[in-house]
Amino acid sequence: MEIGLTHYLTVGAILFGLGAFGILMNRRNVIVLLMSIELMLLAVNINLVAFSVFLNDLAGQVFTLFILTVAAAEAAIGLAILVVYFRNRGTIAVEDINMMKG
Amino acid sequence: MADWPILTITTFLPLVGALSILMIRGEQELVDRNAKAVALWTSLITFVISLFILANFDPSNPGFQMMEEYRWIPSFNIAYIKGVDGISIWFVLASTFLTPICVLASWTTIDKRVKEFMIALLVLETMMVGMFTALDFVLFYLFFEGVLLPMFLIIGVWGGPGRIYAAYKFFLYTFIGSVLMLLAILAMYLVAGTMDMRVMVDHPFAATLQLWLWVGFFIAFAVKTPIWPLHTWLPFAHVEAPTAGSVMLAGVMLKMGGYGLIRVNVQMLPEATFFFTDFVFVLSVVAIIYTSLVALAQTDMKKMIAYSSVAHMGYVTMGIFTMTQQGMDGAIFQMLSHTIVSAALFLCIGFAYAQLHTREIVKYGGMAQNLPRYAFVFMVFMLASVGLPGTSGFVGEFLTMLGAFQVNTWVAMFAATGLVLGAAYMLLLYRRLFFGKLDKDGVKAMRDLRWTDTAYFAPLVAIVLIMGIFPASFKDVYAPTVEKVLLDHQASLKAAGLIDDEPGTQVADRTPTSGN
Amino acid sequence: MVAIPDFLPALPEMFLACAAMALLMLGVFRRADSTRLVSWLAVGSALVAGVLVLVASGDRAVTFAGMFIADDFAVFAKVLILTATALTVVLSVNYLEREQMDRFEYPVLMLLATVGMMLMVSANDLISLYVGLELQSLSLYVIAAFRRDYAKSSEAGLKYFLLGSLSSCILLYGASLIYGFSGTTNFERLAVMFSSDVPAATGVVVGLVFVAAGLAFKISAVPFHMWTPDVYEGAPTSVTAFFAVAPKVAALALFVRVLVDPFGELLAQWQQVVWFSAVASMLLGSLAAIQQRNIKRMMAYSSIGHIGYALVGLAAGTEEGVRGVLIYLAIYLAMNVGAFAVILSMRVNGRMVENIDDLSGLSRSHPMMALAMAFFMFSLGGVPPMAGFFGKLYVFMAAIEAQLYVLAVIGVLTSVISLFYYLRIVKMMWFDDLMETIERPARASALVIGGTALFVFPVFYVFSEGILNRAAAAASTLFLR
Amino acid sequence: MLNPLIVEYLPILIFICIAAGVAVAMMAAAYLVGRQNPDSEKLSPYECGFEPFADARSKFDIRFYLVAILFIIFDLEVAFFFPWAVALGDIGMFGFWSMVVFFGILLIGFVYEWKKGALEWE
Amino acid sequence: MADIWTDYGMPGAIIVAQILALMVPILVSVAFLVYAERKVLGLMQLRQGPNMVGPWGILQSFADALKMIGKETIIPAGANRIIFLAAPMLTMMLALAAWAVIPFGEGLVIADINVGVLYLFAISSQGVYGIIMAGWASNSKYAFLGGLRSAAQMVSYEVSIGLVIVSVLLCVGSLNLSDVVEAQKTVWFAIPLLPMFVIFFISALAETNRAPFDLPEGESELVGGFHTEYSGMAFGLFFLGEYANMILMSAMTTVLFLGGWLPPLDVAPLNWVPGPVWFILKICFCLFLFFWVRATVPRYRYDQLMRLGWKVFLPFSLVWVILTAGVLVTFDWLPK
Repeated sequence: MEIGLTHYLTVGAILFGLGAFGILMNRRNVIVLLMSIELMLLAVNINLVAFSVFLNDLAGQVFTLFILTVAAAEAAIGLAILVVYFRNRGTIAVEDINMMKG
Repeated sequence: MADWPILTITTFLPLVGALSILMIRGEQELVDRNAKAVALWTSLITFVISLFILANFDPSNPGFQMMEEYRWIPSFNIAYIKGVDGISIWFVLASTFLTPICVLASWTTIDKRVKEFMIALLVLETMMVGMFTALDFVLFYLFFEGVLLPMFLIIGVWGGPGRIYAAYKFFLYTFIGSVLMLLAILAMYLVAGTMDMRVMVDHPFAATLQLWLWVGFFIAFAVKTPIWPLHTWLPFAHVEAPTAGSVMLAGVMLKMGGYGLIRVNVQMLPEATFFFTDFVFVLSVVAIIYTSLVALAQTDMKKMIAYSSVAHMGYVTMGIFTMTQQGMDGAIFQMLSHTIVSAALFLCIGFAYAQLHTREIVKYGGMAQNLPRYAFVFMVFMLASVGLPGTSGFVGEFLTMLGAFQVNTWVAMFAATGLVLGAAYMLLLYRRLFFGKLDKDGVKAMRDLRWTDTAYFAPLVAIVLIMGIFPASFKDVYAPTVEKVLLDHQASLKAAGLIDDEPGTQVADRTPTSGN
Repeated sequence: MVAIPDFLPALPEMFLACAAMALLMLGVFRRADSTRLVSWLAVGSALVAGVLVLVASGDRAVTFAGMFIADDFAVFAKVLILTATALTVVLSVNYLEREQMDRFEYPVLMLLATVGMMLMVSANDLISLYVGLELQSLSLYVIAAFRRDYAKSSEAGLKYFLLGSLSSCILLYGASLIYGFSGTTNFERLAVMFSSDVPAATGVVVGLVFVAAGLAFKISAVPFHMWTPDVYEGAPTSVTAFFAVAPKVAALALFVRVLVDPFGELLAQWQQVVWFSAVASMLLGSLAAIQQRNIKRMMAYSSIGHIGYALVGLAAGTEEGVRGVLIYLAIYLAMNVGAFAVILSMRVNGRMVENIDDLSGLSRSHPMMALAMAFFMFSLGGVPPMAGFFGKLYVFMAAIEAQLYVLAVIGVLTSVISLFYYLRIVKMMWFDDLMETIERPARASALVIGGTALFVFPVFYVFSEGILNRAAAAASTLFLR
Repeated sequence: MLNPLIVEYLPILIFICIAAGVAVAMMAAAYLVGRQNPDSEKLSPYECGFEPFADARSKFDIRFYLVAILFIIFDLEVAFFFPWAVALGDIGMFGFWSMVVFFGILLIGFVYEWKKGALEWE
Repeated sequence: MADIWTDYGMPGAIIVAQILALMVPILVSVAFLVYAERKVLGLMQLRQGPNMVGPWGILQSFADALKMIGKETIIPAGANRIIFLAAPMLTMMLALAAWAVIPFGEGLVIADINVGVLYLFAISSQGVYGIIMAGWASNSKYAFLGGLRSAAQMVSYEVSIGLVIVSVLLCVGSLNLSDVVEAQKTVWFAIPLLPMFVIFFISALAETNRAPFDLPEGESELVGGFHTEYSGMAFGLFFLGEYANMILMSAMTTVLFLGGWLPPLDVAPLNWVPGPVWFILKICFCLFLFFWVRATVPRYRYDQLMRLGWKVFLPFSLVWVILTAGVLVTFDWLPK
């Protein structure tokens, strides 16, 4: 069986879906949310790289590099905010993020 | 004389006054006194200047005069266009005339935040004058809506106990109405490609579009006029507003609706007007009879006058939509008369309220004995309101009825019932206030009119009588314009094939009988 | 060898980025009490950048291998963004000092976010779009949580971060699909591709939907608005003021550019979505705000509603519509900055208050401030003769012209509904009795309040033609093809 | 025949599998050979002979986070340096100066951290 | 069937054979490395070192290995079983896996991939996971803190290592390790990039948690560091992993700076010696340096360690990278 573009896209879509579900379903821990977000970003990267290879065009891989970098910065900032939050609230449970209604 | 922009000056002079009041700083008492003085002088000067408008006005010319036109937003064909014609000139004068009176009437009754009050009053004047002189739709709309803001504050800040509800109701009713007007304006702009109202008048809009536009404008003006059943904000606003607010509201703001109906609905949308005539008649008649009955049942005298205003405005709408010279002449005359009379009646009530702090009719009684001058003044206005010949009220009601008779006898019949009812409640009110036993301590302690009060009552009495005795001196100013409006109206109806153009049928009936 | 790109079109961005870094160094080397200095320098550099933007305006320049575009549209949006930044930094100075959060990073982060926003509006490629967007977002996440010792602030930051990065992911996923099915990330090439007769691949349309959803998140259009009230409430007020204007302007401008420029030919595909979002935003914005007691929350819903109005112009999909959006944004900026300047001045006994009730009787203690706030509220409600009216006028005009009558009617009706809560503030200030006296606003805030109030009412009239022409020129650059 | 990419990387995959296999085998061998006889004292965590108190995975110094965050950032910058270093011959002067700008920004971030004391441990 | 055999089976079998041929010696040499270290340390400190098991104690390590296999594997109460056991295995596996791309001679490499440097860098970065997993899973304060310290230390020096590698790559223009070696035909990079070489070696010490940076397991403060709770073969795997890593780092040093399999000078007697021999000799030299440092340098304090990593090595290597690039660009010495 030749592994084609569809397979990569399917993997990407599944990962993206998992990430999205992780965000929507997870009620436990903010760290898991951060991980879900990373998962989604990686799914995007898989898509881009697969497209890039199949289109024989480098833009997709360049895009991936940018995403990787930004994702790192994002993770750094996310963790920092999470730490600040934890120091204020003493918890990182998702259901406790409810000081403001809505 | 003609080369200085007199309309702009009249419009914005009060605003300048308001700004200078804004600048006043210092001791509370001093500030209040200065604010009042500045407001009075500004409004008086404005009035004097507005008299020049009248002096320069050529009644025989039915078009717009004293035009001012400046580029403003050319990319949308929005311009600063001002001008007066026979229809609007009296309303400009009414605005400038009533403002100093309001300042005087508030001289002692307004004791908190005098500075702000005077500012609001002057801004209100600017907006009103601006609205009556605007000939660009955007400008018109801006001033039309701009009236709301100072009035909202006047009712809300200086009003009675229920002022907040009243202010909200007033604001939202009028605003809802006018946003529909905004949509209609936009639609007209997109068809006609300009905001110039003079162009709009001549622009033939498609018949179906006219119906929609007409409805949009009508709702806006009907709220403002007010026309039953959109009048419900009015009693609240009147009751809660301070005297000056009521005066401005009844005196000028209600006329914006009538003015708009003539200027926009009749002049610009003739076919739709033709289509909706009967509908308006029904509304007018219901307004006249229903609100008169409601007025009869009131125990609060301000509310009673407020309902009577709605009834009187019923004559106005009826008169306008008769599309006859008499009817429309009468409608405009009725509006002017109502301006003076209702303003005066509110001032009278304000005078009483300032002393007894109640508007319940039963709390008064027998005032004719200890307040003879007050009783006399009140009587003059009461009779004018009833429509006694020799007072201003008579001419307006008579002419509108005359017009209505030519078009639809039934309408006239019902409207006449309203006259009787009107006489009933006004006389009843007068009897309960001024006759009977003087047995209430509060009433006994009341003081009669002083010269300061007379300063604003006297000109009102004079005008009521002049209008009643020499109606032509007022009517002649606008009659030629009305004539042209009607001719244009019939011409467009003919062009649309809605009426026959053979003489001797409907048109012949409506041919103006008197130009003078 | 790689050809050296033309740097000139991106000069303002580069200047601002350098300024931000220089200020960072300045702040960190001066150590103590450098906030005030850095803030004012930040304002200055924003203004200089604004001048640079204006000087370079007029021509349409594409550089950095087609990644970056400087056209009139970008110029218009950038001027707005820079104005918003400058004004909010001015407003922040005193607030930060009083709240003991005066750290010099704050203005620097604002500048960095501004650079990101400028990149966003100048993006001509999905990659530069993403980079600009993230530079903006990352800075904003941090300043949302800038008040480290305050649970609400950090919660706001966390929430904003989580949902913001989720939206970035969604956007990226869409971008990857667009790239994959069209073979390019460049806006111009995308536009050329869609203008041919070949129908767009389904994948591209799906990608477009994802991208639009991601961007809708950033502008907080319904149904992607959930974060807005919480973040507005929790973030430090000066940050909320910034959030309410600059990022909104940038994200909306970006939204407009993406939909109109590369995907203009797919109007049929996205018009319905925008239509729905506009209606939902207007409705939710006006209805949900009514029951709010916290003024920042109320302003959040208000801004959701205003985005709805701006989207009305976009839904028209015409040049007039875009022009309307731009004018709307300009006016929106003034009135929101002004309103937030007043909110920032709401201090009683040395602490911030955020309840609407605390404005009670403001007209007694600070009549001018109350007057200005009334101006802003009426303007936000779209009551003539305030400038806010004109914003709505132009978008509704465009909507009617595009025959979106229902949208226009819903728009005016919701603006009436929204008046309920705007009027309530006016009522509080003018009709109610004085509860607690709010302290005098700082001089800088007072100047901003006064300036924006004047703009909202009379000054706008003088400049409206100029703004209109600028906006028209800006809109037309998007419709060159 | 196989995809050249796979030919190139297959040995690595096999290598990793075998390495993992070796590790598992050694662990398993220990289990099979050694006598397992746990008791609660044996299993309790080492705490210098005291009963363990509080949670072992308690809060710890924020600076560890800081290091982790700094590492993420810098490691990614390094990741950018890699392709640049390899391709510098092709991109020449412009490539060099681009990286100098990048480096400058990095340096500013670094100086900022330094001055803010993010790199201090005592 | 025959096709499958020729297409897949045969090459696969060859690969497996190659791998085993590499892995077994490594494991054995790890055993001897431990012995060698103890001997060298002993000699430097004027003592005997192991001398009881086998001749000159040469079988000491095997005895230790037997002991470890025989010991009980204790998993502390409250520990996360799977992670606790996975951690040492991961460490061991990574230490071995990296060898897949190391070229022992010209063409003597199992996978000659063109991103060899990246692979190496990636695999060695993973090492931190084993440690952090061990520290976290043990449910012990000492292990936890030790693990954190270890992880922080490793990542800190990782950055410098990355930059050092970048400076080498600038001179090579390829990510292939064989190319890296070939590029040193004229001169070993240890000479022009001497400071980088020093930094790399010191960072390698820190990466492998070796003295003087062995404070994660500084007995006086943290008992055994992240492997406090480990016993038996689980501990043995960490132990083996650490030494395998040492050899790996030495191999990296050799490839990157010491010319890999190349003889010191391309002259007659020297280039008769086969490349792999040179390679192994150079590794041994590096390993000797490891021992030497351990024997002579006192342990760093943690703040000193972090300071060295972040405030000295990082800025220095950053600047050096730019300088190298600048020089190369200016004089157009860049490899094309």
